[in-house]
Amino acid sequence: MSKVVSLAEAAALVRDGDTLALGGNLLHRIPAAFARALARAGRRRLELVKTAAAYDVDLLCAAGAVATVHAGYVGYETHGMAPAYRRAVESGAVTAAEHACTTVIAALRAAAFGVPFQPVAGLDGSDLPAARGWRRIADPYGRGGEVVVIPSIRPDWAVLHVQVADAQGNGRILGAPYEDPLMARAARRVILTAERLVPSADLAREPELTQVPGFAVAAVVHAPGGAWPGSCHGFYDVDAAALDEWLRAAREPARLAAHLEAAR
Amino acid sequence: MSKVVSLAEAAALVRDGDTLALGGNLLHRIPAAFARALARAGRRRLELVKTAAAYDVDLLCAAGAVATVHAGYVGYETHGMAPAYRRAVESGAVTAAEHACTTVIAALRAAAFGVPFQPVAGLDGSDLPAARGWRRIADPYGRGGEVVVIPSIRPDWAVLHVQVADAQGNGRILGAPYEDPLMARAARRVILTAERLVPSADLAREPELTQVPGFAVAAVVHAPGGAWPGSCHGFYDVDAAALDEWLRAAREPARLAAHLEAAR
Amino acid sequence: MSAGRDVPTQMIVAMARRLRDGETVFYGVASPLPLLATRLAQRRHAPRLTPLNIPGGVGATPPAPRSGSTVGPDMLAGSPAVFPLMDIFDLSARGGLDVVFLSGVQIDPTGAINMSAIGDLERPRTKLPGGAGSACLMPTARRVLLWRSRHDPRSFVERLDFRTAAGNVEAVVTPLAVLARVEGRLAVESVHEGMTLDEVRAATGFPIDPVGGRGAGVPVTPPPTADERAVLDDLDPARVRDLEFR
Amino acid sequence: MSAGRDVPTQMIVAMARRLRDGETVFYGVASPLPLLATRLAQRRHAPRLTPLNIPGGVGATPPAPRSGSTVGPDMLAGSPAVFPLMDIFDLSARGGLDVVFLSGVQIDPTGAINMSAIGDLERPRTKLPGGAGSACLMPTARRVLLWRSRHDPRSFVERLDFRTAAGNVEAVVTPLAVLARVEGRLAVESVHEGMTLDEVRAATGFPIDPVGGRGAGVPVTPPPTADERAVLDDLDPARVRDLEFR
Repeated sequence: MSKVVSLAEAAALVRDGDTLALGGNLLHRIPAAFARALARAGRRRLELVKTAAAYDVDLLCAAGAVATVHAGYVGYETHGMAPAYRRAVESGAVTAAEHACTTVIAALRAAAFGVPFQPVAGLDGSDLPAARGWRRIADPYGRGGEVVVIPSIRPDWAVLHVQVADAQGNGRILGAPYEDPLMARAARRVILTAERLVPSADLAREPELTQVPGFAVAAVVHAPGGAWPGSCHGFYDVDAAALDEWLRAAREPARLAAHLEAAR
Repeated sequence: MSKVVSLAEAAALVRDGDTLALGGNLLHRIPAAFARALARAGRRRLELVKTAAAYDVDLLCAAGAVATVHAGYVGYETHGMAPAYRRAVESGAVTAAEHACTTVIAALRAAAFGVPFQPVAGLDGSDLPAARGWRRIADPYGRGGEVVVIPSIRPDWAVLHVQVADAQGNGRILGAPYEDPLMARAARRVILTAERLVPSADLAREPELTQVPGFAVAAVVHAPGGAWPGSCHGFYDVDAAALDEWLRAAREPARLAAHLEAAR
Repeated sequence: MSAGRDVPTQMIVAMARRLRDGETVFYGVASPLPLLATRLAQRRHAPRLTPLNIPGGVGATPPAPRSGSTVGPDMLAGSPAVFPLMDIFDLSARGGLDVVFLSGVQIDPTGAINMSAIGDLERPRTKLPGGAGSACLMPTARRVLLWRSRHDPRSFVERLDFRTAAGNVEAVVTPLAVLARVEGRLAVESVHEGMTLDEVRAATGFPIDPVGGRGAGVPVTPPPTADERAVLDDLDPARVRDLEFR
Repeated sequence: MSAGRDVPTQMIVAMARRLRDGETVFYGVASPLPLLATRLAQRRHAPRLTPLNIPGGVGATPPAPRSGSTVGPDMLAGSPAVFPLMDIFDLSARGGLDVVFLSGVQIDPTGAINMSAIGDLERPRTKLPGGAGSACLMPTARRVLLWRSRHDPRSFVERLDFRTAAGNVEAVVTPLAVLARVEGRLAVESVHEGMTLDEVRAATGFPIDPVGGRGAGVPVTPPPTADERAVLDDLDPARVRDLEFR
């Protein structure tokens, strides 16, 4: 009944062309080790979905694994743009399916709710709806005006790095949940990487903290340090030196292999 | 800065004709003491919103406080129908705005998301959409067929009984959340009744368990036993004898005053 | 209640046997029988069953609830997670719920149910409690298992006063029989020990045939085994399962 | 950096002063300046301010983040609740967010921003990081406060390459000045100490007038007081506020 597998076994579940929602946010509680495993496995043509991304999306772009990125923000905050992502988009190798973070959430909500589209407030004055072909629908109850509706995005996988999980895939997130609980619901299947594996009975003592129920989870990987070089709340902070090193490597495609090797 | 007031003061915030979302479910973690306070205050023409209700809605119907009930279920499970609610609906004194629990949630989601309507899956073959005037909308992206959209319900108040709160209105729910967190977001303002008041610093030790943020809360009432005769997870179970007594009282309008008096 | 005609036990056993290992299965309000059916299945043939309930229990192991409520705090017993009602509805809506147990005050020949009103919905002769989540669950869950603690012509009717919900009904378990839905219409799959097809027909407010067709025979529902009885007695020593039949 | 021309401190102070006690205020990614502005306001005139951030801090008291990230675990410091990004967007969507701090790589005369691309969106000359939540927040939040760590004609442009977001902009705080939106168009509300209106005009890629009109005078932004400086030095001893200006 255990769903625990190795990182490489979990990565092998993903097929070329799959759509992946990646948990965490920017450099925080991201499925970094899993992204590296996908890069090592040579996955291609992935569609990535995330509100605000940094290392994981950038690394997969550097590895040539990506066809499309659906995101509201890709960058390293005050450390600047994502070099590999930017290069891939500007060269045409990767399509930036520009979203607002809000519309990524709306698209995932539609999938989680089992409906074809999700109305979202705002977007007035933005060029995004026209650029993305998002439609407006009049309120059939005549109380509001028109509202933009976002088509659902149903990822094949949600890949989430959590602090604690059991072998059945029940996952506990401490601190910021970001969009992980929604991703776990919107996606067809879930892959968890976890800092710690514990017996289910430990989770049952505070079940309110388990945001990912095990029945939707296909694989659990024991991956201490799985968010490195990012942070993991309650476990470790961003590795600033490693991040600087990566940002240099991301500018030079030839250095990717060394980065993947060093990160083992 | 404290928002702590008496039960009567909190009840006085509600005006005749207001729409109230009532937290909890059936006989569990319901705002029962607050419902009695509204009955004592003589509120009239309230609109009540809840997925599955028992004592709170029944009591307010007995008190003549209710115009409309938007609910998916009103009853006492194996103990049978809600006597006062049933009498009020059958006499025409109260309008049963029949919902599915799902469509109550959809209506509250629309309000929480700031959109005029919320698509919901299902309802095929049901007479509910026609009876309620719910419209179907074609998927403008041509991927699905039609989907029913539910108009938003934005309650004036969410009234929630929680286990733990601080004086600023941050509320912690233990065990089943039911629809309380959604209600706290869908409503314009929130009234909390709480088994225990604690310093904010206590909540800050496990902020993940605080589902109601204080800034939306207008009033906090220290109300130990506030869900009686219902249960409150971690505090007390259903008072079966008191429930039987109430179910007899609910059949005889003259006995309401005695029930309200006995419940002080 | 003799051992040979322990209706609640027979019904629970018939419900439990339809559950398959590894499935997700939801029961809602007023559902001691489905709760016990899931517990029985977990203890016997379906250890990896994931029962879900309103408070959010995920594969929980709640006791038979003496209060009769399947919505209370005890439903979380042993649960490693809280996955509450909203999440369950969404799960069904996106095609991820295998089984839902539902009941109906009226049930029609197609398995559609009325839980809303006798008479007119707006001004009912008798207001019923409402269908809870059924209107959305019945069309979206993979398999709908209905149960009804009475089998009489007022419950099984040709025409519903109001069609609260309709959808993917697989079977209806009653005190007399198991009805299966075949080509969109209920038929008698089996009669419980001691019952006859004629008795079932007399108790049903619409014409009903055996699954095999008008002239076909009807098997007897396999009665509870000694082990099933023993497990149920262990799970429900106070016989909460009798509550619906009082 | 002399005390008389401490640009980050001047900008933070100008941002903080616009916050009113009791408001809800959100800052997103890459926002050390807004974070410090909310902390400064909390410590001085707005003790009941409720800053919200992406990880879910509610009235939290995070340290100045040495990493420069305003999305990390430290943002929850002291928070009694977790109210994460999705909830914040919804809060704004339903009219409950008082203030949002946002930035733009390009800002046009109406306060609309481009965070998406220089050149064509589909095949950009320069891909920008994206507008995060701004396209939905700018039209729905009550008051939008923009800041930009550069004030030059490439940042303040007559026409955006792409209009990522537009909406309820109240003011733009820059290294040179505070611009206010008056009748839909940016105007100079005040210039920081040592700056002149002509310098602001030369640094702005579109014609811009004082708030009082073309010929009107422009006040000097009140410089940071000794107490404001002291509180900021206490909140940010390592001068994280300089990160954006390197």
